[in-house]
Amino acid sequence: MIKILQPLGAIALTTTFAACGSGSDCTGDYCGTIIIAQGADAESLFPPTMQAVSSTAIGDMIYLRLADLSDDLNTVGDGGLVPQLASSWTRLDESHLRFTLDNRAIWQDGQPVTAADVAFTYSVYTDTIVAAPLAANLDKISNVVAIDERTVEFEFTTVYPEQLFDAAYHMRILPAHLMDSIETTELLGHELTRNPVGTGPYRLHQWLPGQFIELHADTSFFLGRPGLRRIIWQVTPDYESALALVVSEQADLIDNMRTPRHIEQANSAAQLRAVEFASGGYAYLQFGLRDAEDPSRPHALFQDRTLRRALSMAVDRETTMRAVYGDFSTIAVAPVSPLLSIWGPDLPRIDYNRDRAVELLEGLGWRDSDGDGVRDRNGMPLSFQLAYPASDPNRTSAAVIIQDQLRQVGVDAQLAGLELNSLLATIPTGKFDVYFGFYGQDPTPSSIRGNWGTVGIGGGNFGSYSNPRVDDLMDRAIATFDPEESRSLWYQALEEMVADAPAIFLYSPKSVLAVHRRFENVTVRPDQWAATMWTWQVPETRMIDRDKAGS
Amino acid sequence: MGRLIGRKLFQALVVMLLVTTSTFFLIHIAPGDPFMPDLSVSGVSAERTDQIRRNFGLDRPIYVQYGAYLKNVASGNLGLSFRSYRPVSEIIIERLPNTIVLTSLALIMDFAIGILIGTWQAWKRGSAGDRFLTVATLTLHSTPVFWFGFMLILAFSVSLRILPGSGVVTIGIYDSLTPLGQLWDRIKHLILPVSTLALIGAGSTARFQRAAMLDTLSQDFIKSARARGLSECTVIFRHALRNSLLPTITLLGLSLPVLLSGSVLVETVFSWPGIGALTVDSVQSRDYMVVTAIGLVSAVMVLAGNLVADILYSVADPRARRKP
Amino acid sequence: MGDLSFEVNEGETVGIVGESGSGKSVTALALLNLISPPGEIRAESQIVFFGEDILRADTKTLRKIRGGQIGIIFQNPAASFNPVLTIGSQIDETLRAHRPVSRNEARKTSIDTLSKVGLPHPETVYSSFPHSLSGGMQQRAAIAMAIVANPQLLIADEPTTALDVTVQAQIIQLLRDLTDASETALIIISHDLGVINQIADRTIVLHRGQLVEDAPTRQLIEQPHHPQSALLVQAAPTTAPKFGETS
Amino acid sequence: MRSFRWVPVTLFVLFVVVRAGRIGDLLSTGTFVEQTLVALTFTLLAAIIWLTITPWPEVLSKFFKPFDVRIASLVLGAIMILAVFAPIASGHHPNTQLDLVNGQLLPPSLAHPFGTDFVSRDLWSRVLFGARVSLMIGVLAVTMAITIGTMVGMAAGYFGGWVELVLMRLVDAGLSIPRVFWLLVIVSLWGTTDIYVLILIIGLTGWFSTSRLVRAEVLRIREEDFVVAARGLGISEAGIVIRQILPNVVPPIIVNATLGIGQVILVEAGLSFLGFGVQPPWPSWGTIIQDGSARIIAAPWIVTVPGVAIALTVVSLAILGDRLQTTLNPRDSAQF
Repeated sequence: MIKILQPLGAIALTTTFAACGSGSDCTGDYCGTIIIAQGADAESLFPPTMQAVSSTAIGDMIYLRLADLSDDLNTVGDGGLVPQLASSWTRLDESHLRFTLDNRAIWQDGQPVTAADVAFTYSVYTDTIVAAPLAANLDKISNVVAIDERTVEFEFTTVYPEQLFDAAYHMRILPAHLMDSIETTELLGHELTRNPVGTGPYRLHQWLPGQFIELHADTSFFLGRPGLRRIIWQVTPDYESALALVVSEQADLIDNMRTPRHIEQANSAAQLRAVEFASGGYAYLQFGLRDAEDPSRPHALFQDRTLRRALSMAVDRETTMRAVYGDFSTIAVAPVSPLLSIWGPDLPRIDYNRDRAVELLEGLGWRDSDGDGVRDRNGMPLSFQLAYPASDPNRTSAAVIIQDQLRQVGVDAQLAGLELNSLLATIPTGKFDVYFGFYGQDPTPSSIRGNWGTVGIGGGNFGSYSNPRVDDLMDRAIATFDPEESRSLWYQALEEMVADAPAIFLYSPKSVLAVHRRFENVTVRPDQWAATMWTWQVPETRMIDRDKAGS
Repeated sequence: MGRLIGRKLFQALVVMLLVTTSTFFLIHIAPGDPFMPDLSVSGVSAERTDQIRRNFGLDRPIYVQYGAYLKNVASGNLGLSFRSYRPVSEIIIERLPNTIVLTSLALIMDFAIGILIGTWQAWKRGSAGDRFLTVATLTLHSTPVFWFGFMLILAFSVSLRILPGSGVVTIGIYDSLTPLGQLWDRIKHLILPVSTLALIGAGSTARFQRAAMLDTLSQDFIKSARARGLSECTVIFRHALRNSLLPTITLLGLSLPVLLSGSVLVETVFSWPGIGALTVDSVQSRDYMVVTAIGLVSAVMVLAGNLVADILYSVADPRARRKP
Repeated sequence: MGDLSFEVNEGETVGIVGESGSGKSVTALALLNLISPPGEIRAESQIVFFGEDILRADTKTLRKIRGGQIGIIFQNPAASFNPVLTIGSQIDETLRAHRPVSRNEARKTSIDTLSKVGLPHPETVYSSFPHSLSGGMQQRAAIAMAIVANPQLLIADEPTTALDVTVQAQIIQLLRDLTDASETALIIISHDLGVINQIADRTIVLHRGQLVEDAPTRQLIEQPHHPQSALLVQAAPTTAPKFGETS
Repeated sequence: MRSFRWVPVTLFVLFVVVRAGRIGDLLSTGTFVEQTLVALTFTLLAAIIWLTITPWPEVLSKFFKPFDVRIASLVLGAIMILAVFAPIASGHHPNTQLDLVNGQLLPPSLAHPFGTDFVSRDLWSRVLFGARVSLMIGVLAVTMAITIGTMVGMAAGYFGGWVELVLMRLVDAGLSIPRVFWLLVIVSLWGTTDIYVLILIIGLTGWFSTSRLVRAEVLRIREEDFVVAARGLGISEAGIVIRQILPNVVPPIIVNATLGIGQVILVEAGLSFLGFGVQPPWPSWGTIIQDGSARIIAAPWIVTVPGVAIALTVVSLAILGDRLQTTLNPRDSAQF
């Protein structure tokens, strides 16, 4: 018996030590490894179709824009942005901008970044088959021309103050030399969408779907050496397990902490600190104005403006918000987050008023004639599906609460909790009744146009809301150079839009992320918290196992 | 034996054809057009939509599509995913090893534990231990597998913090471990999901084995073996156990679909990136090309398992070898 | 089952006869302490074998006696063998359980024994599975297994009932030859006095679990004392040749 | 001794008298199926009362003799009664959000025996109403599965030939794909949230093994002497099926059904857990586990309680099924 046990003991010992020791240790200040715990996998790493924060944060590490926002988030004029792929830009006239590419910028396969790449990127973003959600923001660009190897010229159809922002910010530049020859329909599923070749500070090292995405730093990145050696997004089944990973130090960062309970849990772990930043988004219940089965027909219920208004009045945002977020949010009365310049307490709104909601419903002929608690009209019950991401505990809670509030006025909202990735696959096709969305806004009001204007249909305007007067007001607001006039036009547009109730606008939660204390130089940009993560660092003295691990 | 396998293979083929057919038509007769990615709202022109429909062969009559589908499947082409536009076979192959590792380890543990407990119970029939185990195995057999997984996570990952409750490897340090360390890391991640599946399964296996063993122990050749003065050990293990395993081998084939059903839930609970979790994902995002393929793959796995069980049976029982 | 008391001497062949349900088989099993629950043997009972009380023997002694000193042949030849093991391996294990022999020696002895019980091609039989043999061959193999360890006592529980008439005679002849050639005592159990008559020196008649008569076979057949014995004598086929007289 | 049996009856009658008004409510509201369930349970209660006031037939007292069978019946009876009287016993409506700001995720206390969930609903009430939903789905789906399975099995066993071949290969196909897979596909395709469709689908995917069992029984019974004799007497095949074979397959079917209810409860829980079963806000044991799974660290009791309820119910059903097997079919009692 003893003879058998000895080799076993040896194996056990080796295994134990093997688990602690590691092959080659990393030393120096650029070793840091950050593990980000996240409830969903990236859907694709193809920049034009990336939507979820899970994808864009990763995509922005790999792909660069021509220029990026600076910390003050100014989008107006030609001076607010900081160079990325473009080292400088000059204005030729009111409708022409010329960019000069940084001659140090190269693709991760060694090829130089050229003006042709930029022109190609524009053609992909505006291709209707690609159906890029941001395409609406590019509709005032009429042409992109490569002048020479390193110079590219943008031509605009109208004169407006955010030309530079639109030209430089929305598109992540794609490698024309690799993608040019690929049929557009195949591009969406191409190998390059999973093994991207970019220009950014990080390159994809490994992506195991459903498990993790690991990025490694490009030490020769032309804008400076990235501070972290590895960035790993770990996919967890739900928020709770993501939080558990961070609390138990198996992961380093979790974003989206919005409820007092989460923050309390994070604070209970000594190694974590919470970083609070302004919210760049708002939650809303979007009505699908097209039929969920056949999008060529209008929606049987929600084509009715008064019904939408009635439902808006039936939802008690204040209570919902307090129940879910405690003090960590503000009411969003219109599709405007506190980050935008036009945000203010006097934004147009539909107030909570249950009695008035009931009155409106009665007036429309919705009565509970069969005594089952649900209003009906001509034999059709006032019933619809409410799709929400089941992986988000906050929206789940809110959905259940709102369902109950609607039930109290005789409206039957059937909850459909979907996994985030499948939600992203179905919602953009317009196949839904009501969608519980959360939109992280660009820091400019013009993004409202892409989500609620007619130009956004097929892109970011999932519900197909369309009102020519609102479109016109928004266009004028974007075109004017006078800030006061712009603001007033926006208010007029919003007033009209909110009265139409294309959605029930709910609230803007504050954003908090918890991050391990060993990271230094932690800066967070509200529009995209991960935008400056490549400059974070772990000093050698504070490194833990996973910083040292590996090559 | 060759004929037996041939006949079983033929039966398996028929069953697979039926499975493919039923999933294909089930999905095609469903309301809406589940196979069609919806392009009409994306501002795509009607001609373009038609062209894409043609590319996917969706404009032809359903029986033509069915024929084409069968031909593709037979040649190993499972189509493109409508969600990621990648080849379905690629997506499945990426996930399959995880499920195979999980389920086969669970199967082995399930039967090892089940047979051990069942045999012991039959041997000590009527003892306090037997009575306790009868209740225990029945309880396991009646416990929802995903709930049991949660209880294990609560106990070992949340409270005791000794075993990981999700994933396949420790992300961040796995790559830098020695090969042995990597193995240990993988084992640590396997313990909870495998135990969940295996213990729930072992509940029924033990019950079955106990009955089979009692049945065997009441047979004459056991009396004969005792009358020949063989030791109790020889009687139980050489004579009774071996014979009682025959019906349990049949159970092996039958328990595979149950195990795969369980793995759908267990993979979801432990975020184990296998076929089961993929099923839930694909069904949720209505990626029916992937769903159909998973149906086919599970059927192949189950039928292969049945074939293995049949072969094992004929190895274990000399009487079965002669039968056509 | 009532009270029962009898003895068997070395080298003697004793027949136990009785109608169905009279307790013959139970007696056979009781002799090896193989009664399975819920049946039990009354506490004050004694079964003494060469001075050892089988009912009170410890497991080790009991195991030594079973198969080593007392061999048993069952009614249904198939029941003696485990269907999934070869004949040879089962005979080997019986021998090896009682004699310190090597694997090869065991094999040799087993094949010898198989040929001793009159099986043609003993090597083939050795490596066959039970189901591939005919009933008669199975019973011969079962006898081989029972005698392989040279027991002093052989119990044959209805060894011929499940067999064809022609095979029955051969098996009885085999048992006779075997007991004649050695000092082995034999208890043969049957419902058929004709069978007993062919082989037993002495016969015990059981009726409803009671011993009703114990007499030399000749005497029993010619002058049965108990009415039950008389009934059995009448029922026995008179045409059967009486081997005891002709040999 | 017999006088003691009056105690529960008296208590029950008193209970009915006191709560008469609310029971009236209970019977008038609710869906058709809920009313059916209530009616069924009342019948069962009446049967139990009748059995307590009359001397127990020997068969029954023998049936209930083993200790575990008594416990199982007691547990199951208690769960059924609580389910039927959930509106009275619960104290809260299962979907009422009691205090959204201060009442979320409260641990078990006197006011809330099982605590509250993430939108401050009383978990005790939800588990009771969940019992209704889970049991109802179990009973109805199994009834359906058993009916289809018996018909298919009888047809296969009776007609033989190609009918049998086709039906049995179909059954093979059904059994060779994990049931959860079928359920997920069908539920998602028809995008249903309706509980009756759910019952229908669970029933439609649950008959395969029953039909196998019934076919085997039919084949066995067909060869039995009394059937051969009946055939010899010139009784028509249809007559043989109805009068000779059908009554003989009933006992294994009853056993199958008892065990099947437990399995359906497990299947429903799994499906609801994956989000494809009973839809919120209605509670089933599976949906409560799903709700709790997202808050397993903060409020582990939410996951724990319904799981225990499921296990208790299914164990009790299994014990009763085993017992039925032994009583109805002593021949096969060694199996399972």
